[in-house]
Amino acid sequence: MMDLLVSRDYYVATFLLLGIGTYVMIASRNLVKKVIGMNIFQTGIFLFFIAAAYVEGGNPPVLTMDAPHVSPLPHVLILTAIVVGVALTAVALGMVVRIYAEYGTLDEETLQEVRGSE
Amino acid sequence: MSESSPETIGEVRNYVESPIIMATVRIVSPFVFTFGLFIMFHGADSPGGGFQGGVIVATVMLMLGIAFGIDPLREWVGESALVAILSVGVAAFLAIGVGTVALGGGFLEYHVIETELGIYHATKYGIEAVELFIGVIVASTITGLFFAIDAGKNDGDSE
Amino acid sequence: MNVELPLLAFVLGAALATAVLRDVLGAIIAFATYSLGIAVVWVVLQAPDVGLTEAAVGAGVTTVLFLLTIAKTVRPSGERVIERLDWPALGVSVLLVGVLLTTLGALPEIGSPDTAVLTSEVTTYYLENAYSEVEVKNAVTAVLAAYRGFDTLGEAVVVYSAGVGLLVVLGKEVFA
Amino acid sequence: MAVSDLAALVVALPIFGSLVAFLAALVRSKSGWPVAVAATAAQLAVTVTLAVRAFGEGTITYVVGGFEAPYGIELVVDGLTGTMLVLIAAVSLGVLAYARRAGPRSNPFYAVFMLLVAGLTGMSVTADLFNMYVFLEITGLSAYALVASGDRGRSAVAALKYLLVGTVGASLFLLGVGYAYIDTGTLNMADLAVKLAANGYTATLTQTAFALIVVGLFIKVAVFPLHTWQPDAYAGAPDTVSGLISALVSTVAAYALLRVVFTVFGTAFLDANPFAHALLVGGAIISILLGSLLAVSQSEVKRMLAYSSVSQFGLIVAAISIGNVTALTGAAVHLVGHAIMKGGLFLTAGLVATETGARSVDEYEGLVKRSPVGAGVFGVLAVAMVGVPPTIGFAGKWYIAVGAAEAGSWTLLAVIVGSTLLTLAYFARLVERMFFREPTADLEPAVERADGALPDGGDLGGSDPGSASLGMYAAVVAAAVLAVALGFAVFGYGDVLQSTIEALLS
Repeated sequence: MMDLLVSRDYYVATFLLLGIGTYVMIASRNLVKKVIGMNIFQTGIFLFFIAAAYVEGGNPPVLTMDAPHVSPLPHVLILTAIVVGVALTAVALGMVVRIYAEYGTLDEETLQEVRGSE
Repeated sequence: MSESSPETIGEVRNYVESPIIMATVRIVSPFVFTFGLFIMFHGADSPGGGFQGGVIVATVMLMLGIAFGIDPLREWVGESALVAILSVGVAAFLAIGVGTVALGGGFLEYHVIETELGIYHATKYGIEAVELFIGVIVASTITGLFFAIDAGKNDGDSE
Repeated sequence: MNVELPLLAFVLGAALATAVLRDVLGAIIAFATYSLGIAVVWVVLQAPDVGLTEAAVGAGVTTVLFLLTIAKTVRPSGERVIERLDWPALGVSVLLVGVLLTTLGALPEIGSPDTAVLTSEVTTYYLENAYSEVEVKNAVTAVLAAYRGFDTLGEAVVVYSAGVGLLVVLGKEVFA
Repeated sequence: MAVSDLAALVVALPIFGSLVAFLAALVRSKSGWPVAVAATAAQLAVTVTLAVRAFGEGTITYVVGGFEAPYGIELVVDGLTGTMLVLIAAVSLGVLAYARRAGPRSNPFYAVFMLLVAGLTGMSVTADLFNMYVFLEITGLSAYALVASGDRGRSAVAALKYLLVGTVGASLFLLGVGYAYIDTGTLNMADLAVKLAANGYTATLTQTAFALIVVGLFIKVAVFPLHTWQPDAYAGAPDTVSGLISALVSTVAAYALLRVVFTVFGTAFLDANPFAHALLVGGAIISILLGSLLAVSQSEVKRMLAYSSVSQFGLIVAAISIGNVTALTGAAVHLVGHAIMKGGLFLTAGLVATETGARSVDEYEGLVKRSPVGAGVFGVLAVAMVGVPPTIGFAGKWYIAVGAAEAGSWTLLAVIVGSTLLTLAYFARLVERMFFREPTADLEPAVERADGALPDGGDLGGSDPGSASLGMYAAVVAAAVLAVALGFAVFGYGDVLQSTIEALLS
């Protein structure tokens, strides 16, 4: 059991990060914190891919370095995914700024009360 | 078209003028800018690339914004210029793809540039061009994101 | 690899801090710390390209965007430092982690050279042909700009759509 | 240039249109509309060319960059893809006709509009799982921004919720792709199918990949109980945007589900894993029943239409779970039919609100007197949605029901037939009010610029409030005509689609 956890520690960390991200997204009443939670959730998945590319004693996939190389493909995928993540964060924060301009609060429960009287 | 004015009504000013920060930024930014360009072009043979380089270039803009205030910086850059730079960056990337089709190859098939136009190492140049365009797209977008979020929501009075 | 367990503990601790800190500025700082930790993880896992990006984006751009946002809005001042525990949310996340952990045994050991990812023809093809076919020595760049150039076009469009999308959200025509 | 190059150019074209619309703001404000129309018209021509070719000469496969299949990104255009491509371009053109007057009008709005077209098109043509994720996110980002283009705070709140939930969906999809990748080392769909089969269908990694991808796409399709973002987003968006995204976004996500389930995993996987089959059947039945029940209980027309979509996509998932030629033909027909009917209904709801200010079910009383065209079109589309022959709504349900009978899925058959009655329940309520009651409430037309239909600071472009343009009428009437006319064309379509579906199932 312990062996399983240690030999796959990055995967365990992935799952825990997904759990923490989910928790922050659901439990936080503040909208900015929800967006932070979304970021943690996504980085959890990045870890999953990058860990899968790793080989013990390997070098980065630069061909001037000695073999063995880690797999380049997951790195490429995650570079794209990181970009997607920052794009989503920017748009989400734009929405947060607008919600604040409209309602004067970023607290989920206060927001519901304000909107209830709309 | 919107017009930005430094005295936007009801906006909180966070900017505090500091000679030390201004001097530091003045000295540091050319170096960081060069480093950004270096990273942008250096992706072919070692870690780095357009995206990372573009972010670093955008950081220069951010430092300037912190040191000299975002509103003067925005006027210096020109908000329309960012729109133009961003669009041209994406269009140039598309143009490579469409260009290789026009030369009789497939979409983004750099190889045909070599066979059709006789430019050696066309694939490598194609990749470097793509990295440069990504850098341009990223740097202009991120600068624009800073400007837009800093300006906040338009109240419709600038139309 | 003696660094990996303490490093992971550090990263998870920073992530937990964003969850429990009630102060939003505190949570943002914890998140920036978390991003730096993750960037180190990428370097440890021999992914310097990703590490460089994470450091520039996660700890840099994202953090600044968060800070700009709270400067534009409010920073809720609470009497409490720590968030109250939300039991239903905890239940959902524990369930998610629990379900995912059941797949752990089926996942290959990390770093083992005979996983499907490392032995697949796709990985070996890239490593063997990147230089001869596309003339760049960094295989990541080769895959990014050549073999999966269409993804990268999509990535550029994602950045562009963030820019235009934000303008639509804020009701502007240019970045002002 | 070969015709096959169009498979890549069909994605590039709307991106280019988006750039031009964005740049045009520098020359003249609010000049995006004509650019978007020109780009979408060109897109329609290209997609029709591709579809004709795919139906006539068979599937087009294309690898971007001139590489070979599992190393480069492969694009595939078969009959089903062709159908989706034409549908996306045609619906976008119709919505643009409506948007001329209804707005929003800013250039970035049209730039994002075209990006949505590009994202949906990319999701349809790609044959690579990670590439599908990229286009899924382009689609998502543009849809979130479009929902937030409404002027009121409600739009922004709905959009943020949509963004958070949608991102979780896309991320679960990505995690599923990760499991499939760790299992096989490849991302190409056809290559994955071969390697997953070789690993055996009951491997834990394969099962996890399936579950995560399906649940991720369920969120995007808005299958109950993962639909929570959808009613808020559809009701909170400007009318133009509700029409566009209700017609296309979930539709293409459902197409992606169909594509991944059959191209990557295949019927043999579903046969070997009762849990996978149960996931699809369960999602379908719960969506059909609870979506309808929630639709009946809504007081706002746009929310009612939104819950109706939850129920209708339940039917599509049901067809996927049945997985025979007849049912999948039904899925394709119903995807097209639902897009036209539901997009038309949302646009009609917007038209009615512009003319009369009516937005709630009660305010629709006696609508036929105040907005005869609105009431008439709404009536026709509602009848089509219920599934009265000879409309396309009937054809889709008929194929799916026959497919269920062929497969001996009697429970599903009962639910599908029952869904017709449930659909009748929520539409009859409205139709009865529109045609057989006297108007009670006095409403001012479009008084409060409801739902940000005019987010450009109240500039109405010289027209008086409360008037709908010719383009708005044309768009909704065209939807009603198509909903009936396609009902006649559908059986011929079913025949030409057969070879595609058989190839998909083999």
